[in-house]
Amino acid sequence: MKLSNDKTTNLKDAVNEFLFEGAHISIGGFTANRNPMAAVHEIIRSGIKRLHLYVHSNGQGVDELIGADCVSAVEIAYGGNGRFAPTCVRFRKAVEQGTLAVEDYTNYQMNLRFLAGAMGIPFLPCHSALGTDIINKWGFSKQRRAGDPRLPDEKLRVMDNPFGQWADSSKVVLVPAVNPDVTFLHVQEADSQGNCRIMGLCFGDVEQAKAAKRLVVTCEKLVDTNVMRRHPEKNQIPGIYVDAVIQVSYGAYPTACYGCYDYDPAYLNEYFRDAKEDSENRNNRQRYVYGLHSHQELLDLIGEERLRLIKADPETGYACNLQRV
Amino acid sequence: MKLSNDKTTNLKDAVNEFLFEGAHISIGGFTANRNPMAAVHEIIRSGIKRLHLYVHSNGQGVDELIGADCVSAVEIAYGGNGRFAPTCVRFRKAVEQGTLAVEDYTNYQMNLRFLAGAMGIPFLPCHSALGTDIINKWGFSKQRRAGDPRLPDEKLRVMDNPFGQWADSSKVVLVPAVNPDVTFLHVQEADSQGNCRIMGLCFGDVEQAKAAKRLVVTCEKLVDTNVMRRHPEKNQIPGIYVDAVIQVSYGAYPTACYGCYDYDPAYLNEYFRDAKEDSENRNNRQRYVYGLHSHQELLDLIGEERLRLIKADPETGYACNLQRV
Amino acid sequence: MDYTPREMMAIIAAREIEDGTIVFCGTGMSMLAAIAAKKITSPRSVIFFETGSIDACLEEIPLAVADPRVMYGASSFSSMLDAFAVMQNRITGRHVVGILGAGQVDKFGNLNTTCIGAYDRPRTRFPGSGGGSDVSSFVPKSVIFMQQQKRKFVKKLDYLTSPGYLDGPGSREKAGLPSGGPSMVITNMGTFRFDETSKEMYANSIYPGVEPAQILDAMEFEVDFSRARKENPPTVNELSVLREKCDPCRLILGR
Amino acid sequence: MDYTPREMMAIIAAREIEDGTIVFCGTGMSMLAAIAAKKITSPRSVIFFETGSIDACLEEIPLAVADPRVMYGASSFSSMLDAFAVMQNRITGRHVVGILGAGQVDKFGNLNTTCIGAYDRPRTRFPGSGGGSDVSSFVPKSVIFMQQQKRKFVKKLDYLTSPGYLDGPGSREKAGLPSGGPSMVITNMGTFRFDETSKEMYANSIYPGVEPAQILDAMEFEVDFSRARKENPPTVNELSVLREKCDPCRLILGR
Repeated sequence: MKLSNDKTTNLKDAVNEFLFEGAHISIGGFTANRNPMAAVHEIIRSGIKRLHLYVHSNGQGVDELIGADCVSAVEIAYGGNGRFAPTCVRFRKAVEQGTLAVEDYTNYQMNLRFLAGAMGIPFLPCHSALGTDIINKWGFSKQRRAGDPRLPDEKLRVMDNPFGQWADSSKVVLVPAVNPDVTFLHVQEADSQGNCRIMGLCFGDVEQAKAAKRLVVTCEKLVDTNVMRRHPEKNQIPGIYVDAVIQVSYGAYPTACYGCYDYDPAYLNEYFRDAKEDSENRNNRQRYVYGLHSHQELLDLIGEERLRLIKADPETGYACNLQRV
Repeated sequence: MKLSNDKTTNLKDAVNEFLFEGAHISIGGFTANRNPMAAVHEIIRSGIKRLHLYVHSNGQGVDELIGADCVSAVEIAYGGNGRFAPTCVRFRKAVEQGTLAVEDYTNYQMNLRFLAGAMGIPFLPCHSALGTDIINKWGFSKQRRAGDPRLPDEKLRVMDNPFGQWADSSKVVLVPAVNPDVTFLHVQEADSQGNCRIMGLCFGDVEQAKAAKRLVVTCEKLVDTNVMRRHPEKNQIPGIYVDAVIQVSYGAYPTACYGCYDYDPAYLNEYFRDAKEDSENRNNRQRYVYGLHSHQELLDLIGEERLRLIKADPETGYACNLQRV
Repeated sequence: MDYTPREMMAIIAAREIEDGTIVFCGTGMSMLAAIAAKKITSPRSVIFFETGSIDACLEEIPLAVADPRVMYGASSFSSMLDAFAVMQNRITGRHVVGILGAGQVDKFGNLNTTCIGAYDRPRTRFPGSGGGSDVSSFVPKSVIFMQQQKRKFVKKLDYLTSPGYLDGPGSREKAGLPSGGPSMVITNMGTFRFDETSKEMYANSIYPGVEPAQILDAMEFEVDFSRARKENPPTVNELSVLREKCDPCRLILGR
Repeated sequence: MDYTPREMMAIIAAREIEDGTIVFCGTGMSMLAAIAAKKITSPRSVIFFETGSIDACLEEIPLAVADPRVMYGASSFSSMLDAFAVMQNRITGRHVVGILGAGQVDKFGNLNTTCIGAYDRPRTRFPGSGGGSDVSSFVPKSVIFMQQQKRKFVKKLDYLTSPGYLDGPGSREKAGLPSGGPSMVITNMGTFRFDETSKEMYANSIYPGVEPAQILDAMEFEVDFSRARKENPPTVNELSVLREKCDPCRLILGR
């Protein structure tokens, strides 16, 4: 958090200022929607590695970070990208090859963990996954946890309802809070104080924002604060939580940004094909990330014609009749 | 909850269908804002008594219910009405005279209790009021609790953090869930399926709505569902939670309804004066509740001139320069 | 009228969804089945996604539960937390039916969507629970889509991601879960239900042209076939709505 | 320039609020002090209410934290739950200062806003905690408004609603609360602070024309006066902003 009237900066500076080797981070969005892809690509270019990633179902961004070998551990609920990747390919390979430590939670549990972090409490209770291996099998051993102050001592705990059978419940699972060192989000609109407006579904972004020690936000449009204040109810993330605001057009591309543009099936399908082979995956990353200096260069490479195809229809918020196979 | 495309009804029928002697209820709003006053008056007229009330800071509606002797117990955080009543007068008298059982929580705790009910879990943790009498002094004894299946066995519980010092916390207070038999809310707009749109702050209304076994909503305007669906992000309460929808113009009067009308200082100040004397309080209730058959009759009695004075300015949402002393 | 196994599966699932229920679904077949139910058998059902969209238009078929296509014309948006709370809530949750898929299923309807092999070094990694384990933990009824293959109908799951009836009668309650569980497993060859007493899977129906032996060959464990009936094929109306109204581009149905 | 005790109190509280802090306030004097701070000493402070409104215009003075006047021109609306979470959150919470009033205060800055007499049958019932106990539990610093009266500065609270330093050094931490506590008590006669070591209240300043004995007469417990200085009266600028910009109708300042 930061209190300042001008938090605008650029992505390179923000990544350099707030991210560090071994940082625990989270990214916003869900599968092929509103991932902070400009930030993800800048993180990859920064060369900062050994990240510990907290995600629920964040899809494309997660897989590109893992593919670029930025991530050494991930706490996750769903490593897929909808129909574009039933299982994210680089995620899958990294787990199967033992190069990525993974610990599984349910989607609700991961969101509760962010919420607990946002609320400033050590845990939240739920009934998810009682009796399953999500409770029994841990990705990080008790020993590893004991030696790492940034991990809670236990993955989760099952507890008898301390209020007897109150609320028709006999047991709960307690999931520990997550407070990422940095969260990266992409939103449609923000002002220079950091007030953020998300259009369409927020997914877990608001909780991920508020749980973070540092919050970096990219936005499609930088909007005057007086305009934002005409509709405070639309500004889901108060500026007090935000450290840096960066205007980045198409900042979620190739994932969708409701009301602005759709996902780009061409990019996502090409990524999926390439991801299956190590060398092709490297080439793909060279072509779309390392070989470029900024997100604008990616947009230039993609070209206006493809961006026109994914332009959102103002009524539905997506590109109607987009060729998606 | 109910799944139906037409949940519209009238207040009398809704109160008769869903409310009952001894019911545990909650009402929406906050101090002098968006209390479901039309519903409160209809409840008073219904003669249904011995209600058990869960409120955080709901102000005017609470005091009128207590004044009319409808309430035998209240779990509450704040029994005031802002500058209109530093302590709600009938609430105060009833507690001092021992005719109302009261159990105190913090505002956050009451909201967490509704949230726990909405989430379907038995409790939520917080750090509120550790070391205070809110923890130590109970309004309902252990004995009374043990004999009443509708009360949890304990007011709350203090627990050591089961994750050691994780999230910089050593202890938490667990507050038990609340699931009212009925919640009454007033909102600006709803459709016949029950989808609700609140303008301005929602206070605790959304959690109170979702925690309830039955939910009765009054609205200023009944809006076509297709119009409501153009902006799903504005519809904070999904229709699936709602049992009954009743269109009631000025349904929050004499409390405010953001964007529609302000509170009526004349009514609130008169109420405050009258409330201090038992006989004047009875007269006040006779004048404004028992002597009338409907909320429309109250509006007729108040008259157009006074309603014009509190009409909300479209930009600010309140009546600018309203005489408020 | 000819039809594909996927069409058959979608229609059977749609038939299983009673009118006036809240349908939780994921991507792919489960979403298609929910749409088919709403358009064919259960017009007053409400489709709802863990992403927080309730009762959207779904004019084009979404390719993910976070696809912007789940947002248009919805009655309400909420956070993911609120979406899951609809199911965990004991009042609304009772009206929810979940539609799920998995990599493995056992005879008690428990699902594995996490991995094959050791958890810390799996031979095959799947995406993980997503919201699947949540919905299975919360709601009284779910429908499961599976491919009928021996490696998928297993005696013992490599990883139990989503609870069915766990170890059998009473074990959900013992674990702290509400009663209920899967009501049906739908494959490309037939359907299964679960015995009320033993909670074990039994064959419920067999598709036209399929023999019980073929199904048993494609399972690691035995099931009782004594209650199995011939499945009713899709009607002309069901098929035409499915093809023309639900997935005209055959994004999920395939070619 | 003449001024009333209430004006003095509001100005002193405003001076106590550092620039760039998040100010949590309730109705009445505490709200007026927050507005004065923002308009006089601390333009980059953010006023925020438990009702969920952040950094509103406050063109007219609200008569309740739920007054529609707290909504106009805000940077963001949230639920009450989110509002309290701003303070309980260990990152944002560190930047919050609370402004509170009470019926009783003790020497450790603990507050009673609940009742006088027995809890189950009080002689006088107050409104209760509201968000006061929450903010006192969460944030590192708070400012307390009190009337200087013997029955309000008591040896033992009838009910401890909001935690100050509880029983003294280390007791907040022992109870599970974060460090910090009240920084100042402001009355109509002077101000008090809390000793860093003993956590006990001491006299910090005395208003012009007030004698220490008058203050001691209006307290049940003793306080150290050795560190008490004369308070600086409001400046012309402070007074004019307070009167003209903050509460021109004197709704809180009174006549």
